[in-house]
Amino acid sequence: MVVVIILSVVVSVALAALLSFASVALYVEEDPRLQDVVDLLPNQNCGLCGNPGCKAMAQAILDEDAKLSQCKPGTLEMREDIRDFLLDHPDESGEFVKVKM
Amino acid sequence: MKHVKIIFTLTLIVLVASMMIYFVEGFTTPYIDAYNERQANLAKLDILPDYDGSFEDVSEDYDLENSPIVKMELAGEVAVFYTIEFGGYNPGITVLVGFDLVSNNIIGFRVIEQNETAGLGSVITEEDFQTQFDNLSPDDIDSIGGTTAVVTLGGVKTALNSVADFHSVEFQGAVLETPEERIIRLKEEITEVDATFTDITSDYDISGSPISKVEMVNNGSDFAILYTVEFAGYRIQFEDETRFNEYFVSFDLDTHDLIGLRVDKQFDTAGFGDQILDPVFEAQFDNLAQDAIDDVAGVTASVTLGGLKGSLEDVVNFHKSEIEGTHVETYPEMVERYKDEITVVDAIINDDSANYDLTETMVTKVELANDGTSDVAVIYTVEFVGYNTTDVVEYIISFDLDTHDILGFRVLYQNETIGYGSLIEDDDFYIQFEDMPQLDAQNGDIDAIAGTSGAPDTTFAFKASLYDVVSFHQTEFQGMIVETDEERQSRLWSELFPTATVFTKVTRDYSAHYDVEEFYEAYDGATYLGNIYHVKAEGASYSEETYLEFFLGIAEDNTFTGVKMWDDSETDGKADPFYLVEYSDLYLGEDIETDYTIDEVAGATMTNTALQYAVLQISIYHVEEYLGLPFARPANVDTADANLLLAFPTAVTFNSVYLDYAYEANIYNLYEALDGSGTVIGYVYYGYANGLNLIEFTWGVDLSGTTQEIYIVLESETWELAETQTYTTPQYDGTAGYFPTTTWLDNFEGVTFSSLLNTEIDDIIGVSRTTESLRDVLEIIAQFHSDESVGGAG
Amino acid sequence: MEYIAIAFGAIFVNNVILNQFYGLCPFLGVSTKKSSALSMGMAVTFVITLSTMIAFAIYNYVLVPNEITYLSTIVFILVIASFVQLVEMFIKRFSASLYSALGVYLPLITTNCAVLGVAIDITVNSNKIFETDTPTFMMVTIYALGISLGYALVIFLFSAIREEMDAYPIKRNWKGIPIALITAFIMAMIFVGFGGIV
Amino acid sequence: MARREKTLKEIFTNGFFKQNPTFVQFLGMCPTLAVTKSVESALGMGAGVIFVLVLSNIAVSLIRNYVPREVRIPIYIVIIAALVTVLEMFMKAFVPELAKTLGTFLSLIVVNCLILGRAEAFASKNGVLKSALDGLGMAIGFTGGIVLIAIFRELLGAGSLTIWGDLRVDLIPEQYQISILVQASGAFLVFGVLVAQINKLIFSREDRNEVT
Repeated sequence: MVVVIILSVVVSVALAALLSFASVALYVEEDPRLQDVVDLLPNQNCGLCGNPGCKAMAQAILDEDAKLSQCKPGTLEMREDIRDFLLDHPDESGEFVKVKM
Repeated sequence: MKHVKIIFTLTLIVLVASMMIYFVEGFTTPYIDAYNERQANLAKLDILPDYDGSFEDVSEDYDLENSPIVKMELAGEVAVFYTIEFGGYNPGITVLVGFDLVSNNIIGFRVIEQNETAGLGSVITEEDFQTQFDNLSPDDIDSIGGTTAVVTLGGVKTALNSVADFHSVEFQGAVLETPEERIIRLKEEITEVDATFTDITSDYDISGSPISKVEMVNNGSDFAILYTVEFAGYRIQFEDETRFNEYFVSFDLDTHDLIGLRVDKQFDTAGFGDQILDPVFEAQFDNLAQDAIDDVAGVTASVTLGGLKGSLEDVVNFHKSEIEGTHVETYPEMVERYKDEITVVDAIINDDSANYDLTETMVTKVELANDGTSDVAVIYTVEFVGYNTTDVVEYIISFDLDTHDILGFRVLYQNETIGYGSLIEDDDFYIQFEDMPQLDAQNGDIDAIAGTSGAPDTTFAFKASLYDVVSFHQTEFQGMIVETDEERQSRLWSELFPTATVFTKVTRDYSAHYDVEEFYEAYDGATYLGNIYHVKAEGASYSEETYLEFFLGIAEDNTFTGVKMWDDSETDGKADPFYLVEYSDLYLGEDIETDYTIDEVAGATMTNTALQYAVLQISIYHVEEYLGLPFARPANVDTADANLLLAFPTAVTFNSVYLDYAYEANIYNLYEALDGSGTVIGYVYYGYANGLNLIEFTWGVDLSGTTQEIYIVLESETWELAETQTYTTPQYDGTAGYFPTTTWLDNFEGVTFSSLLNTEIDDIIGVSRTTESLRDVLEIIAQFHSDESVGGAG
Repeated sequence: MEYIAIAFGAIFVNNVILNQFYGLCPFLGVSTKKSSALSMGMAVTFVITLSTMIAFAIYNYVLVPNEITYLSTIVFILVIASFVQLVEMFIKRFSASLYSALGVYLPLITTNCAVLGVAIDITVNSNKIFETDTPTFMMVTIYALGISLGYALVIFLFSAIREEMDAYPIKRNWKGIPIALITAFIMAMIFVGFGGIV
Repeated sequence: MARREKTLKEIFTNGFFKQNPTFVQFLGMCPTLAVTKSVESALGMGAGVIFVLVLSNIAVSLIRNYVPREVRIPIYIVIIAALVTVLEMFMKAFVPELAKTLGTFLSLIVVNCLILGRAEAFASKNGVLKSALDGLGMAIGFTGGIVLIAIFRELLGAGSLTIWGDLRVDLIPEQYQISILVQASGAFLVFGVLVAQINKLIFSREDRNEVT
């Protein structure tokens, strides 16, 4: 009983600490909109869109080399949401992303 | 600050999860353990259904080192369970055996794992084999049976015996005889109780003999000699070392006969080689005369028995020369004695090999035997390789110089399998060679070594060497010119086409025929004379593949110019008549397309029909393939109206109409069936099939194509024999009756030809040669009926 | 010698995809292009090998001594998930090129059954694979390497075939996943052929 | 332009056909191909997934607001893993035979893309009731999918249908069974063919919709 507690605490603290510090120490600035697009995507990382995971798909959308319909699990509403989001959020230089449905 | 939040949430979640798992684990473990334990004790509970206590593993408390036991469990005070592992025909048998602690009897035998041969050794897993162990007393373990797999059974017995011994020592406090006590007991049994044994091996030179120890036996005075002897059994190579069987044998110092023999160690296959441990077998050696060793018997493992006898004979020779002081004949003396025996007593032998070219022959030495006045006989020393390809067999054989027949035969050295090929070195084998006619030796008409099928390889090689020696003798001493193969072939070809000067091979220009090895066109200068076919066709015997090889001449006008036999593998003597010139002349001038039957030739009917059938196939091939013409059909074969009536009961008269239709090999004749007023109401086929033997039948069919009856005119199938024979399995179970009254034939009565062609009548297991061939022919006929639209059918 | 047998067995005989059915989701998804398949293969090899080592260490030195092997699933997956995330951050931070080639696939791998499957096989069901209950560290790593090489090999071959197939007209309802599955069926049958060798 | 909120019924039935995890979203394919040798093991796996998916969706949606982004995935996975381990233990205790047939796939539910997928895509964004319904819908859709495959594989491959333990009906005699379907490689074939036919259904319905 005690061993279980010790083990779980030790492991989780260690990992949590590692992850949180890493997220700071290894912070890399990236397109602020990327995380929002990722949140809009289904996040199942199924890879059926041909990109390795939803984050890669989001990046591809931002780089305009992916069609939203490539995301199989994605629904019509999701595609509309992403398009609406990108229509009102230009990048720093004011450029808008041409979204391909 | 964010870090703390992250660490806190993750740790909290992980903690909650782990605790949840911990409690659930605590709750479910007892159930899981109970299930696993029930699974493990399934076999034990099967033996002790009403025992509900626990099983305690006590393997550590006992020394299981040199016993097949791998696990030992106590079931309270009721029983003890041994898990044992041993080898049967294949290694890796695991068995659970239970002993009752009260009666100390075996109460159960369950096979956990085995990979014996399916159907043979695997029978030990079956219910009725295992029930014989319920409440079996350890003493009659040797009496268990229920399987023909002797080797597996032997393995089970040895394993159970050692477990029983272990059980009796551990639970019944029995004191087992230690190995040392056993050896002394064995020695005393074949000498005298409380005799003293003094080792005198160092006084003798035991090298080269199978003896490993010599002991003087004394009971007040030296009265016997005890030898410890080793010999190679069936198998000497084991995983890491070679092991020899070992036995003690004692000789009485006055009579010098054997007092007794006891086997100490043996490693041969359980159930075979280990029969030499049987006291009944050992009793044969009590007070046995030295030269009576040969007729000891009672062990089926001939290799082990042969090894024991061979070593015993060496011991006797050693005893004779070392103890009795009598002179034992040395090898050179034996050779001299043999040479005298097969020529003239104390003949003068001089080696004449130098003036002969021995390179091409198996003869290694030629010696002339002189009776003082003139050379009387010639002795050949011959070597051939028999079954044991790593060694040779050397023998001497003598020819009388006047009659040129064989005077005698002796084996100088052989290392064939004991009990089989080794029987060539046997006095009763030598007798047949006294005054044997030369031709018998050349043709190999001698009785085989070790019985008809005892040592086929050695016999075959021996006959070949005899043929070689006789032809050598004929050329060197009888001046006969022995024809070489090339000479014989050109002689036979010139007999077929006397005026032919040139033969050109043309086999490749035509599509091949299964039986034709090669075939040539014979020309006299530029004029074409005819063809010579070198044929190798299937022989007559049905037990195994035999062949007939001959040259067939067909002249330009499609007539035979003769059949010249070249070689055959028929049973001895069956094909000899066909080599004679008068047989070949029977074919001379016959038109190859007419129907001809050469009547029986000196009792070789089967070979005769096979040969004729082969010649017929070549004639067809010659006409259809070589000449490209349709082959003339043989004449119809008629049969009595009675047979036709039995096939078509409602008909009255029949007349043959076969000539109006194409020729089909399997159909002898086709008749129209007419009713009283002469109108055609159906047809009857009279045909044959080659089942086990020739089957001839009549088969009626009406205009609508539905069959009437099938009547077997001639047959000699042996379905009764098929029920009991063993060489082809599976046997026939007899359910469909016997041929020709078998119910199987009803499949062909009252059914339409078209239905016969669509459905596959299945064979009957065990007699499929008959059913398969007959069904195929009947289907050919049904097909023929529609193809030829016999009577407008199809 | 025994190592070669383990490696060969892991790559060909009980191939992780075609025979044990681990890691199919990304297998069908990512294998449209040879380049992505290769990167996925490399990423998987990297992750499986390292995570198996960690899992083996934890199992034998922490879980078994304290008889809490029932925690193995949860601990393994926790470690694998965080390890993958960490590696992803690490690569993204230090080499953009490697990240674009390899790192992007890492989040995908956390949900890949193969990683956890292998981890569980070499610890809880180790007697099934190695005939001994206590495989040595070396055997485990060789097995993990073999499994991941098997994964990489199959996914690369598969992507090569699929790329080839795109050039041919395929009925609409067969395009994409169905035809991929049929290709996998044929590959699986071919791999069965390796069965008798080890 | 707020779209009208999905009705509860819609969420629930979403997983059956429109978004069926097995045939449309292609999630959880690892167990799909492995346990569909017999209907019994497919049902067992389905029940396991229902139990885990519903509870995990509920748990995830409960704590969705307190979970910091950096450790989001590990936390979700820990919850799922805990649920699966609990399920495993219950199964080993009370239905040992089924546990044996499912083997490692029982513990592989943890990494089943479906569960983590729904957790991230839906549960982490919606309320408890909706998540539970979505989880249940998806799980039932998934079970339906694998049972359908299992029916084909077992019927054609082994000529029988085992619903539970000895509740088994033998339909096709020995020599007409296509034994490859029951083997590992057969799974790909059956799954591929079924997906193709379902696509045909979907496309034909879509064509009809466009036409009308």
